[in-house]
Amino acid sequence: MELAVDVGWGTILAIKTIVVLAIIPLGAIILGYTFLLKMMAHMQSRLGPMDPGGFHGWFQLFGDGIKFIQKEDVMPAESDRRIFAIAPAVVVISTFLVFLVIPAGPDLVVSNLDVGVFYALAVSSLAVVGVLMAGWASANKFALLGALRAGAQLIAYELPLLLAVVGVVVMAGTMSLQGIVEAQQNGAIFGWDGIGNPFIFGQIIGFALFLVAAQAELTQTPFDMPVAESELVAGYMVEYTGFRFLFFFIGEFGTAFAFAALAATLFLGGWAIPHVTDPGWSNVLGPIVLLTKVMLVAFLMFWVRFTYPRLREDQLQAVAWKFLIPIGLVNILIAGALKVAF
Amino acid sequence: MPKLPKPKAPGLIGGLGVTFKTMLKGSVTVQYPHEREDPPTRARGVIALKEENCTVCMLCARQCPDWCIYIEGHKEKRPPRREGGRERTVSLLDRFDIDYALCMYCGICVEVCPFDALFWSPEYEYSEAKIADLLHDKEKLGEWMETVPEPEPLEVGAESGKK
Amino acid sequence: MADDLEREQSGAAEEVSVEQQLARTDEPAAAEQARADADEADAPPTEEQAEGESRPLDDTEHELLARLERELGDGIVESADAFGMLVVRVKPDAWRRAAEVSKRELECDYLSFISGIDWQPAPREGDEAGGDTSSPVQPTEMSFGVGGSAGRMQVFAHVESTWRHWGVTLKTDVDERDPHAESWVTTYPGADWHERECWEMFGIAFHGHPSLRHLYLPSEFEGHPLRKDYPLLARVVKPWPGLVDVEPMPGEDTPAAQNGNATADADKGGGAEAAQAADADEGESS
Amino acid sequence: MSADFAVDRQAWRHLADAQVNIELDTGDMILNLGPQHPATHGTLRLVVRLDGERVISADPVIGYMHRGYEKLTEFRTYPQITTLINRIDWLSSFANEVPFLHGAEMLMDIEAPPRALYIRTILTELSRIATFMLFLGEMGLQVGALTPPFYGFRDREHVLNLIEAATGGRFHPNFNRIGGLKDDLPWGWINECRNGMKVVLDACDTLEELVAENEIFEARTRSIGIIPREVGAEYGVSGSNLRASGVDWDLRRDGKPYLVYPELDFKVWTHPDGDSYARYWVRLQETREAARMVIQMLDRIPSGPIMAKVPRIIKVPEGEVFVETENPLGQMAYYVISKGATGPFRVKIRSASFSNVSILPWLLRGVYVPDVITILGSLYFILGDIDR
Repeated sequence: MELAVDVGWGTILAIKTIVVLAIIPLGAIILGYTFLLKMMAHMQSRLGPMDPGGFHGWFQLFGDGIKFIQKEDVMPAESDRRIFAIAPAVVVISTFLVFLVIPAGPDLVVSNLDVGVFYALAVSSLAVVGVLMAGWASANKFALLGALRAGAQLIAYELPLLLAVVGVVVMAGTMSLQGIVEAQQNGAIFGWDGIGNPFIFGQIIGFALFLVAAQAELTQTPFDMPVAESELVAGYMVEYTGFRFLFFFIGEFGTAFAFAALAATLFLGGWAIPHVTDPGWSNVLGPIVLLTKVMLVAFLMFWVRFTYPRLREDQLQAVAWKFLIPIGLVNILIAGALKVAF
Repeated sequence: MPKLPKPKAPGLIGGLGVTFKTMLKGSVTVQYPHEREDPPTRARGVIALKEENCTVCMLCARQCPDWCIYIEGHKEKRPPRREGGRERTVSLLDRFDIDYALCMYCGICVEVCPFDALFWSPEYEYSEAKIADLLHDKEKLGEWMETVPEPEPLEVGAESGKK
Repeated sequence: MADDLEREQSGAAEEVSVEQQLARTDEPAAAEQARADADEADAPPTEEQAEGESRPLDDTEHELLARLERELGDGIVESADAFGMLVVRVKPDAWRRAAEVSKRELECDYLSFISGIDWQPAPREGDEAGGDTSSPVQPTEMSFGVGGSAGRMQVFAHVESTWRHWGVTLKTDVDERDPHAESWVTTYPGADWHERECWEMFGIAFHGHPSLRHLYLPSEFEGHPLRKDYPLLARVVKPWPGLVDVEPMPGEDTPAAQNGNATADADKGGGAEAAQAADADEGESS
Repeated sequence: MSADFAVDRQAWRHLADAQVNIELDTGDMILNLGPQHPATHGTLRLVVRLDGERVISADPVIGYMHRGYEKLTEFRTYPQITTLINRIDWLSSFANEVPFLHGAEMLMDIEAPPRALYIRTILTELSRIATFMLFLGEMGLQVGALTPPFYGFRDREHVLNLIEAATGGRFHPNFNRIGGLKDDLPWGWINECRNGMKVVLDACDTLEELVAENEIFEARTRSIGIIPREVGAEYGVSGSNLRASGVDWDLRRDGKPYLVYPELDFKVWTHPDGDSYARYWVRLQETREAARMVIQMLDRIPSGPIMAKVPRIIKVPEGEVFVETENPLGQMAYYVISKGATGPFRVKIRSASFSNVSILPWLLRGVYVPDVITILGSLYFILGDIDR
């Protein structure tokens, strides 16, 4: 990628890390504000925040962030101090790492790994470790119960997530995310290549499976047993206050942003617009297109979150093992058959 | 068992439909400091005292279940109404406090007052920083008198009998 | 204890005079009703027929009574009707059997409640301590309700049938010195909490109850609050705002009718009477 | 859910005492749900012994809200007591006063005029609708759905505004007097009430679609917390909880006639299963039935006086009376013993939630922790009702 000015390798890396570090809290705030505050409010025939920041309360989450930062972060007496302190960092790091591979434009990707998808899913399961550390270290019965539930759930839903993605990889023929985006851009549906071949058509089951599994990874309703406020008050986050709780909040919505971006890239064609191929334009339009697709996917996820009650622990596991995984396998079978036929 | 519902999408999709429809419909929030929802005329917001009617008969203080009305009065001589008549002794209020921290707005005092000195007013914005300020004295209760609305007409078929 | 008794006697005497005084001065509507009370209060209801509400039993009550008598025989001491509901008093030793009978014979599968009654009138401490006469004046001699009672304390329960749609109230006596009754937990498991509450509030122990422990009150609470001799402390702590301390006019010592201390010793009823007095005062002077 | 755990008597006896003095068994964990806990409607404390996620024994500790009503009634006159007892079940406060005043009127053999009886019944049914609207939304929250409570509260506002317009108070109307009502309805209240009822009926359809027909809700509530008929009756469970177990018993139709219920035709809804879903379903149908009853009454309300001839100082003649009514939470009854004074000698207040909750130790054995919350939600008790 030639830049107008000749810039050393180090500076490019610095710019990339700063961009990724900025995206996570910004993405969390955008998702949190539009969906958790405004959309949920209107779905419940309320208005949501109106006063902070004047127009429709846009400053609400920034204000929350500042509030959390200046709050005293308390450590319970019998808690295991070091693990208690590191746990939120582990949860948030897994979100940062996922963004390294998500492309926002032909050149706008931190590192275009050939095994991008494999890497993204491997890294996203790091959060389980962070959650277990948080639950164990807070020395609180509710937190322990929440953490154990979270551990069981996240592991149970890794598998359907992988199976959903395998279908896409089979159709795209490559594991690198750029490759998948190109495959969708210049693919054709039975010859007609008006809008390329976004894998959502071929892989509608895969898309649904991915969304359900992502919902469970994020511990959102109907799978939010670990953070069930009516029983365990706040699950593994119960003892966290101040800055550390802010980490968990950013982690939660950052991961939601990451999974939405992953789903957009894998199923809706990522940053690509069907017939715009020259790199200049794509680099500019890419992020905007990706953002709209992310908002679309996030809308679906949060819409489900605000409507459904929550499944009980054993029903949750039953859905994963007995229902999602067989469907995932069948989906790969169909993807393979389609691949061979066309 | 329950009646067969008309064929509809399975519950899960139906639920999504409900939330989506509500999202499009407007919200019902009244943004309090800017917009204000005025209570019905009969709302029991605060008790107003008409001092001239009060004859310090202590009935309200005695009937109040929460013991939150404190009254002190004294007696005075008044010139007789018709000349040559006996001098009148009239009892006047020195102190008439209602402690709204204790009051449970049951309305027994307003009802039991034989001289209609106490009225209900729908006013509700008198919250205080200190709980001690909730003890409204005679003047404050007098101020509430203007906010007392006219009793509204009764429903058709109601016998507008005793008051 | 002694001074309570004699204060009661004097209190009673003085009460009656107030009653008469009340009967005379009330305006017509309340007067004949007060006079009716006065007569009734004067003639203490005899043991069997508390006149006024011993209505004849209607057919369902006869049916219930017949079944009970067939089973309990002499266990039943007395039965009466209270506004369409049968009240049966059984001997203390037949109390558990009464439960089994009502569950089997009367098909009353639904337990409404079990509680206690303390018939002793509460000592009136209102007169001298701070003059709080806001609480209603109860007659001071001990009288028993429907179905009578052998002593001061009683346990009463109400059971109903969910498909026959009838119910019966069962009462039994509890002697004051060692208050106890048999527990119903074996026939009605729901009685567990009711009996714990009754034990806590009245001090009536229930033999056969799995775990008689405090239900509402903290475990280190002593005393039985619902007994009549247990004072209501909230009313002792705060002076009564209704207490009138309007000093009489300087240099004029008007008789008790002046609304100052006349109201102090009259009862709640007196409050309205004070209003009339005030009217009268107002009327005749204006 | 067969309880394959034997309830060990030892645990039962120690558990409820405030100082839990048994040493911690290795296997079990004692969890304190409450007294401050989002799922318990107020200050109920549930001492739960867990083995992993399953409950071995649960023992409710109550009394945090005990105000000693039965002691207070001995020191108050009848008008003061009416303002007191509508704070027992504060959600349907008007319905609390009805049995007490009906009892006092029977003792004084005063008959409230027909218009007053009609308005009393309308306000009782309105308070029933208000209580059930809250429950229909709240039950969604117990199983995790965030949106239904807002629908429940939003549509309940219409009913509370109606009550406030007529009586002056949203929660504590204080509108009931011995012998009738304090005042008549304001102008235009009747058709205001009619479109209020339309709103209630649509709200019931929305909530049914959003919650009752939701497969996840059914998965979480079907066959959870089953109360068989006999056990329910033995424990004194009443109202919708018992009707959800198939007992066709409604005091408005079967008990002694009170207010204008004999003149109304309404259906008593029952459900054979007796599980949490059945309790939700029965209350949903009863809300609709109550709205239809109010519409019936609005068409037939007679004109006339609002208050019977009652002396200024109310002295209830000597006697005993037991009056029970069908309150939204169940059977509410007062056993009033009067000795001819301006206040009663003793009042036994039989409140519905007290017995409804006393079945919890039996019901919660061998149940998962999340189901404990569902069962607590479906029993629908009010703490003031339990603790009096």
